[in-house]
Amino acid sequence: MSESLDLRLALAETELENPVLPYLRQDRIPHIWCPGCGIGTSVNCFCRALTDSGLDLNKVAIVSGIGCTGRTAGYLNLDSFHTTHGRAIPFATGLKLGNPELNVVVYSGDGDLFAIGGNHFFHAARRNMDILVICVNNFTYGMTGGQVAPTTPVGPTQTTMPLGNFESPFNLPFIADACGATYVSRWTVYHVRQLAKAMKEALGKKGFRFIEVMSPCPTLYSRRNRLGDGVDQVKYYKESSVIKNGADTKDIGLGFQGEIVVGKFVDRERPTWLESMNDHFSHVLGDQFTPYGVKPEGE
Amino acid sequence: MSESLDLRLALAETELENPVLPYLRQDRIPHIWCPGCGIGTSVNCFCRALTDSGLDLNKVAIVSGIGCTGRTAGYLNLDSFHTTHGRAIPFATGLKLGNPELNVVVYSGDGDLFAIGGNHFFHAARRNMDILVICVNNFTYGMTGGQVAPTTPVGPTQTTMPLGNFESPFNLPFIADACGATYVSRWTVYHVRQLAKAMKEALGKKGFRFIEVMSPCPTLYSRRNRLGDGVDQVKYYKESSVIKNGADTKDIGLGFQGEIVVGKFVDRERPTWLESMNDHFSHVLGDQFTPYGVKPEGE
Amino acid sequence: MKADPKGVLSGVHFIDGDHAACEGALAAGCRFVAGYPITPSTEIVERFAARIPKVGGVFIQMEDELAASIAIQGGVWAGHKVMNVTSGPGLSLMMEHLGYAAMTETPCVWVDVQRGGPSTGLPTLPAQADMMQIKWGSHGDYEIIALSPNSPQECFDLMIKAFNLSEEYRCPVFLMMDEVVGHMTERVNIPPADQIEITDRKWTTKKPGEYKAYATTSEDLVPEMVKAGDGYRIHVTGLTHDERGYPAMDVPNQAKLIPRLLNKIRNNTEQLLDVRMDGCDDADVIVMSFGITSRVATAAIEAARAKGLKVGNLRLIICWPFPVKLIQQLAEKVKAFVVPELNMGQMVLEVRKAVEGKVKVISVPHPGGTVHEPETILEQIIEAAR
Amino acid sequence: MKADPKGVLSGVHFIDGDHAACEGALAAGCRFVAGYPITPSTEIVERFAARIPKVGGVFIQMEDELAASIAIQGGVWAGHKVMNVTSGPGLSLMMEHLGYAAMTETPCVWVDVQRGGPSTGLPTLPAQADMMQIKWGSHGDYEIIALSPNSPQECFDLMIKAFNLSEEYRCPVFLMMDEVVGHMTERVNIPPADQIEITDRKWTTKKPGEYKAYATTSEDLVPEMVKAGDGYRIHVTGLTHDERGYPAMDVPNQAKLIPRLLNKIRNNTEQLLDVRMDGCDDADVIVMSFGITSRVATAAIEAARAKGLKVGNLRLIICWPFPVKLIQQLAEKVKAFVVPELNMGQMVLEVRKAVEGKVKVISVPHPGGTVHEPETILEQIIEAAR
Amino acid sequence: MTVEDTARKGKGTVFVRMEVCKGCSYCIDFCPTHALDFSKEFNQKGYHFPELNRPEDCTGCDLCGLFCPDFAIFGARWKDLDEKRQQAASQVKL
Amino acid sequence: MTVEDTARKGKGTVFVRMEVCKGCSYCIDFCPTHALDFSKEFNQKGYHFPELNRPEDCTGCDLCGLFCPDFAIFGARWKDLDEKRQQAASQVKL
Amino acid sequence: MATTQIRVGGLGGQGVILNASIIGKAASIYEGKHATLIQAFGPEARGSACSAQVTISSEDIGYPYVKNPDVLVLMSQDAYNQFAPSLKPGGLVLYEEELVTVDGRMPAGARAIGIPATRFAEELGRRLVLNIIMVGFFAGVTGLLTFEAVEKAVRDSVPKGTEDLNMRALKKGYEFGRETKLV
Amino acid sequence: MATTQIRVGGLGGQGVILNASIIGKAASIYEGKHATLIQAFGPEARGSACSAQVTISSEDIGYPYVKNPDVLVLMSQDAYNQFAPSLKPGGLVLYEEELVTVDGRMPAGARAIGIPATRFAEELGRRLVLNIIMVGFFAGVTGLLTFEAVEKAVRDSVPKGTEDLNMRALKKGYEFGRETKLV
Ligand SMILES: Cc1ncc(C[n+]2csc(CCOP(=O)(O)OP(=O)(O)O)c2C)c(N)n1
Ligand SMILES: Cc1ncc(C[n+]2csc(CCOP(=O)(O)OP(=O)(O)O)c2C)c(N)n1
Ligand code: SF4
Ligand code: SF4
Ligand code: SF4
Ligand code: SF4
Ligand code: SF4
Ligand code: SF4
Ligand SMILES: [Mg+2]
Ligand SMILES: [Mg+2]
Repeated sequence: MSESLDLRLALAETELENPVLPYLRQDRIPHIWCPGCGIGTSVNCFCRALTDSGLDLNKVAIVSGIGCTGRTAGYLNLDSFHTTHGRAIPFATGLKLGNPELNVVVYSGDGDLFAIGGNHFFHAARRNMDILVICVNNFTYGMTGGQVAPTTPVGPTQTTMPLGNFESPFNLPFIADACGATYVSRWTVYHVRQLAKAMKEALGKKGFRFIEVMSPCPTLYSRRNRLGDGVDQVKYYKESSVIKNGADTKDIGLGFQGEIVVGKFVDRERPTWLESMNDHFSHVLGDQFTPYGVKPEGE
Repeated sequence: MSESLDLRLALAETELENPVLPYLRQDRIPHIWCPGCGIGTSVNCFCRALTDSGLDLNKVAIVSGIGCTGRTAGYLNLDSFHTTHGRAIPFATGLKLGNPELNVVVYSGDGDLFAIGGNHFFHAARRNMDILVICVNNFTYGMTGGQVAPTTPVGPTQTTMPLGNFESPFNLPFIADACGATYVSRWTVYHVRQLAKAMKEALGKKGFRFIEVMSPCPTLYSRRNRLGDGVDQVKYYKESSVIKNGADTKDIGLGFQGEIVVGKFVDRERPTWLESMNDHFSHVLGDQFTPYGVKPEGE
Repeated sequence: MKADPKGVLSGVHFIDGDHAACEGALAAGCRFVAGYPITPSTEIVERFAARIPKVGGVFIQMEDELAASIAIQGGVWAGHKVMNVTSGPGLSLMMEHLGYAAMTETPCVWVDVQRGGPSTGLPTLPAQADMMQIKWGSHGDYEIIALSPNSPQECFDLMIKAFNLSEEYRCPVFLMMDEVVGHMTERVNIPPADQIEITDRKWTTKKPGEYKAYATTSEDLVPEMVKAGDGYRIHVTGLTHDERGYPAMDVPNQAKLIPRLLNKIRNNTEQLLDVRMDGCDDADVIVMSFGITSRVATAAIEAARAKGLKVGNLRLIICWPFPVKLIQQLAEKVKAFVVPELNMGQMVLEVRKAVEGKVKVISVPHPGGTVHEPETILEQIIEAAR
Repeated sequence: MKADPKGVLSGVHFIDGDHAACEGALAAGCRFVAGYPITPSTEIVERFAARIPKVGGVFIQMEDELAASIAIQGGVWAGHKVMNVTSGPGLSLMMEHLGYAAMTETPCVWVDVQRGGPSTGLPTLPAQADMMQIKWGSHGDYEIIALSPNSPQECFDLMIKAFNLSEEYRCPVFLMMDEVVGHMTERVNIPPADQIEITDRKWTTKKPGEYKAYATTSEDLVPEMVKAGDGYRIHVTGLTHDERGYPAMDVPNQAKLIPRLLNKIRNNTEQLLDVRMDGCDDADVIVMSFGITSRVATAAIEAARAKGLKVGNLRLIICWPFPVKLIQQLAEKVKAFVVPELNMGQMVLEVRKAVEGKVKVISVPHPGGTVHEPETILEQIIEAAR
Repeated sequence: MTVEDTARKGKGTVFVRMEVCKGCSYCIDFCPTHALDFSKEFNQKGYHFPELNRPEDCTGCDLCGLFCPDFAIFGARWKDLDEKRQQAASQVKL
Repeated sequence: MTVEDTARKGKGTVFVRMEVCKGCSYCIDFCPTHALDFSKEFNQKGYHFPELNRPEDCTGCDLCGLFCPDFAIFGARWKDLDEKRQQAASQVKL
Repeated sequence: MATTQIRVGGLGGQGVILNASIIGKAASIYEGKHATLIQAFGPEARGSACSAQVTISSEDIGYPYVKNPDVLVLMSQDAYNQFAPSLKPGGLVLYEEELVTVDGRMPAGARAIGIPATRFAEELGRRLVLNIIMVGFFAGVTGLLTFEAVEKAVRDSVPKGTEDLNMRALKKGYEFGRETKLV
Repeated sequence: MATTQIRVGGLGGQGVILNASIIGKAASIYEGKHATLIQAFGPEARGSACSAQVTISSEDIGYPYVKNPDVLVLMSQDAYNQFAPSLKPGGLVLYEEELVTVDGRMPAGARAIGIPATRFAEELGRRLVLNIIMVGFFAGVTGLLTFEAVEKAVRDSVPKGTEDLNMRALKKGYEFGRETKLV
């Protein structure tokens, strides 16, 4: 083989490989998401965050529930768990406590995390379980065909709110904050660079961390409500977003096509559940207790 | 029968009847609660509130989950439902939506309402479901023998926290407030008059209303933590309580034997779920829609 | 009692089984549904949500299946007819409240549009593998009734029957659909309201002082009912209870209550017989099937008959209680039973138990995801006829 | 492999079944439990919470049973041996995750301390009425293994066996206790760690590139396992999946996966035979029982033998898979089976299916709340011997 | 026990169903005038129950009644009792 | 397609896997220099895909890549490509 | 028993089911025949293969599956690749010209007729009406259903406010079909 | 087979189970006999009737239920009312004097011996040691268990820090029992 052919091949490999591909299970791409669905964009950002985080990818695990977003676990080339609807957080809790060395990320949808899974979110946040929760909020149940979600703003039509939603939604960052999360931010898929940065930052922190990612579901939310395609939603995100780092989470609830406050809202330190356990047991039991999941020094 | 005997009997009846007895299923008294358990005191207050409310008792229904507090439904002489562990609120939701004429009260324990039942609480509050939720918070799972609850402060020993609890508890009024409850107050069983008044007030309001009642569990909480009997806990309540009506719910979390902020914290107006539905459908459908659960005028 | 015309969409429609099921519920008088979406059942509640504002009633999407399955029971005690709609994973979450409904004798209809399992399995593809789950999935001993439609028209018809039975027996009644029937579209005839027979709740005529919530007689094991708000001050509990409905956690009360809950249905197995039989009288082989599989079985049976085999077609409309006596009678006459089902062998176990080894029982299992090939069933018929 | 001495509380103890079960789990290597309290099982997790800080491991009380039953599965994929402890109402809430464990082949032990049901029932009193629930309670087709101890000593011994079997078969294994056994106190002998045989996880020896998470051979239907963090980048899903563990929602994959999940256990029914037999060889009547009822049955059998009747005593240690062949063999020799159980007739249905009408099968049901009177069983033995 | 059985020393009095009392001492400790003490005897369940040892101090405020978790005691004002008595008497007359 | 196939008109270029593109137009609408347009043709799935119609405007900033939900496009700077190329070449030489 | 079996195939989002449903409804409600429609979702809910089977018969329909259709209506290459081999010998393939390329995998004697339905739809202003154009095309070519029946079925089935657009799409397809047939 | 069957009865919260458990443990662990303890919770978890059954035997214990106990240890009137009739003829009733009033419902030949255990407990400063006093009383009266065995069993069973108090309670009961016996 001539040197120049070798060179060409090497180049072809380097150049043609999309930098995110190594983070994906390539044998499973193309993915199932609809044209213009924002979930893929968020995954894109997450892959960049993984690169930038410098983490050992063998020690990063991803856990999803069920839903369109829930399929993320299946596409990422990490130890990945596609659990049951709403139960990603307790599974992640078991995974993390089972092996505290792992960096455990929950990646799931708004319905999964806040409807059926809401209680687990609240309790994991209360306990300050050491996991990062990324919620792709498309304001609907994508996978099952566009039913009302606990995030759907008042107004838009959903199949189970056929005349338009009249139920008040949760303000997710506020809820996370109220339950004691150590890190809370919100971005939209328009904010690709900020989102990637936030994900990187959150990956590097400890405790219960939460990122809300606003994302279009053209198929079941925007088109159905005459808001156009995915790209139109992202344009709306662009136009209507205001970055307010440190904003009071109480004030940043989302209306239908209204102003969107994005930014980093909470960044605090609090001992994680496991740290509390280890501290407490060490305190009570002294030498009789060997801290759990802590590598002996020097190892 | 002589008139004087008649008179004596009439008097005997009037005088000897504890004024709360008509509110109770007397054939089920004595109840199962332990000596010095505060649940009975709270029920006492609730009965006075019923009297004072002037409500038609045939239209008041009570729903409990499972637990020592959950037994309340079985003692009150109302339409009463003892459901499953954690599910009093969704049952109450069905009952209320099924017959909006009913005044539906959920009476249950902290574990029932905030551990297994947490999600229902959050969502019912978000929806502003028109029910009153009374939580007897004894900081433990009484019925099952004193396990850690999501309300247990850091410090005290519980059977599943045998070396003392190291997990952060919820601040219940804050959670209720954050989810949008229209009325939020906290009292202890020391504050019998205020509690009865709060219950009466809450019975008269609309929307998702929440009252936290701090109550001793001598058998499994106070004695086990060397805090004495029920009466000793109530004395502590007396000594450590400060009434701060309108306090910011964020600031009133409870520590172990620390200061207790009591009072009425939230009293706001928000359309209930059913009001929103009726308004919305009337708006969209006009005459084609007959408001649901609203008595036609003049009836 | 006749159906309330408000809920009856009389006329001829080209709709799928899910939509027809919803119309059946509306015709049966269902005016309160608390739901949670899950493929392939969601269309039922979606249609309900769209129809109910003008019919008069409420739909609420709850936060999960646990909430939905108990909220409806609140609706019942408020006086409504209600239903519960789900598929496998959701059904697995409802098992505690199935037991609660059975224990408290709360009439309600449960719709399971079956998909491939176990676990998340095959969300968009058919199965019939929850047949045992509904019978045994809640802890303790209890009884239910289950019906299985094989067309959109039957989704409508049997839904009404399900509601009626739930009132008659005060127990959870299941409409066991499957993804194919749920998504199969055919003509559905909805008759005028005055041609639809509806069973009213078994309201008591007793006064508050006289009425005991769970009192029954030896002839009629189903207690009379009241609703909240009517002055009866009832108590309802999932604990073992006495005639008044009060907790009574002792062996005598348990020994009185549990057998009654079972016998009110078991004693009526004959009344609850609902099967379709064709050519069973002189058959050598009987194919027993239910739901969508019965339409596949029919194709196989026709093919077998074309080959000159004497094959009977037995279709279960009511699957639970299982028609033990009928099967035993047939077992006296035939050589074999062939039982195709979209599971690894569930209802066939009942056949086996009933025939007690007297004749061959051939299971034609299928893991789900699609229906059988008629040929597969045919082969087993031929085998059975040997 | 021998037990890790850290978890083995060798010595003689006077403890109840709940406590003994906990010690069994610790001896078996269980170091992670996520629990939720429920009578009469709570003592197991309470003891675990008290013991684990010094043994090394974690106990966490979750917010509910749903969380507990999936958190433990996270623990498994992190490399732990885990268990799940509950009673009827909690078990009913765990049905979805039972299916998930079966589908993902997550080895784990489920302890059900049975109490009176259905619904809230009799929280503090015994029953054996969840036997069918564990077999059928999750949607779709799946298989489990179940063991039933009748003393605190067996709670210890069979707990270890349960853990070992769950690793061998990679499936949920149930320890079916009941309130009496759970709260019965007797002497329990805990041997030294080096006398306790432990089955290690079926760790793969393959490299990341070569390893396929769900690949099996025709001889061995149980795939090898890895854990998160070891560089294999596995994917685990409750959807129908292929050998790599990737979602593969089509009929061929379903048709490959589901039968394997069933057959890895069904094909080993003989290996999984674990019964105690006494006097069955020349018996006229065999009393089949399990759990606490076996101790009552023994009293009845002794009384019957005292009357000169030839009665065999057959006790199931492993209840699922049910020993069909053994029953069939016995059915060739005896006149009748008598099956007392603390339910309205559950395992007796399996006996009935197995004997295919060849001999009498007499059910001795009991609604629960206490155990049978030995006399009640005796009467049926006498009846059977006629 | 009726009104007549109690000497009128204070503004009010208490009525105790001693057999359902569980001896928690709420009534005793939170009576604003400290009018109650524990009995020396046990009731059938083995508990000491409250006795109005200083009837002159009892105001009939019924705080004891509100506190009692077992619905075993309640207080009343003589004034109110008299009123009720008259009402009752008048009803009997009707 | 390799570096050589693309004429160097701007500071960077893009690489498109047209067959996985779903035509959402994110890349086109959010390219800061508006360097991309939709193709006239359809791909196999029936979507129009992006083409670098104004290569002189492409800065290689890879915003298109970050936006693309289908991992179908990415941008790169010539500078970086050259560097990589040299690295690759040197590795090949080793 | 006169029975026609039809399979409609395409991608999720193209309106495959609606297309089949209109055909079935026209036959069942407006032509008095028996019709059964079976949906086959792809393994995934979103964006992947999707097909529907319609049986139209003068008699009751038992087994509702279509194995060897008389007519295929195809809107994606995948669908063509998958279903063309199952076509009944001598059957008919109706396909979207720009999305499907026909090849030799059809059985002997099969006829294949294409239509540039996507272009038509884009000309009409909404890509989404592709499926209605295909309905019209089907009716036009096969003559199995009268235009009136199909028209009513379309009107019943499309969202309020879009009737006109859809009628135009239907006509466009129908006329193209009629012409093709006349060729 | 030498078998003694004992039933301990009282109210929830009185330490009925612990009492029985200490008896069983002393027999099983420290006297080398077989012992089985069965708990019977009342229907309600809290505050209601509660009892335990202990079988002590020289051989393996199969059926573990106690129908007609040889000895009753009773701490509430309810328990007495419920269990006294089941006592084996000639059996022994040990009861808390202030909580239980014995009457004619005992079988023929039964002996009943009371102890003012509540007063003793109150004198010792903790009402809760009532049950330990009853253990001592049982051992003292029956002589079934040596004091040493019971002592060890109590030490094993009570919370750390309360050993002394409990030993005093045990002794108090034991001595009262010995004396009574001697009477
Ligand atoms: C127990 C259970 N209930 C319901 C479902 C059906 N289901 C699947 S995904 C989903 C909602 C998904 O919504 P969301 O989490 O917002 O994800 P998205 O699809 O919008 O990304 C539902 C209800 C299920 N799979 N399991
Ligand atoms: C599904 C289910 N899980 C667990 C239980 C057991 N259980 C009964 S009550 C209870 C906790 C009660 O605590 P709380 O609500 O605080 O009431 P309390 O007894 O303290 O008044 C638990 C865990 C149950 N009955 N059902
Ligand atoms: S349905 Fe919505 S959320 Fe799901 S893949 Fe399509 S666009 Fe995305
Ligand atoms: S256990 Fe605690 S909460 Fe329950 S009745 Fe007793 S004192 Fe009250
Ligand atoms: S009525 Fe008032 S003053 Fe009298 S005893 Fe009761 S609390 Fe004391
Ligand atoms: S408050 Fe009630 S229970 Fe407590 S001592 Fe007084 S009367 Fe007795
Ligand atoms: S690399 Fe940047 S400039 Fe070039 S096409 Fe992409 S977004 Fe536009
Ligand atoms: S962003 Fe990706 S999928 Fe969308 S048009 Fe551009 S290349 Fe295609
Ligand atoms: Mg969503
Ligand atoms: Mg509590």
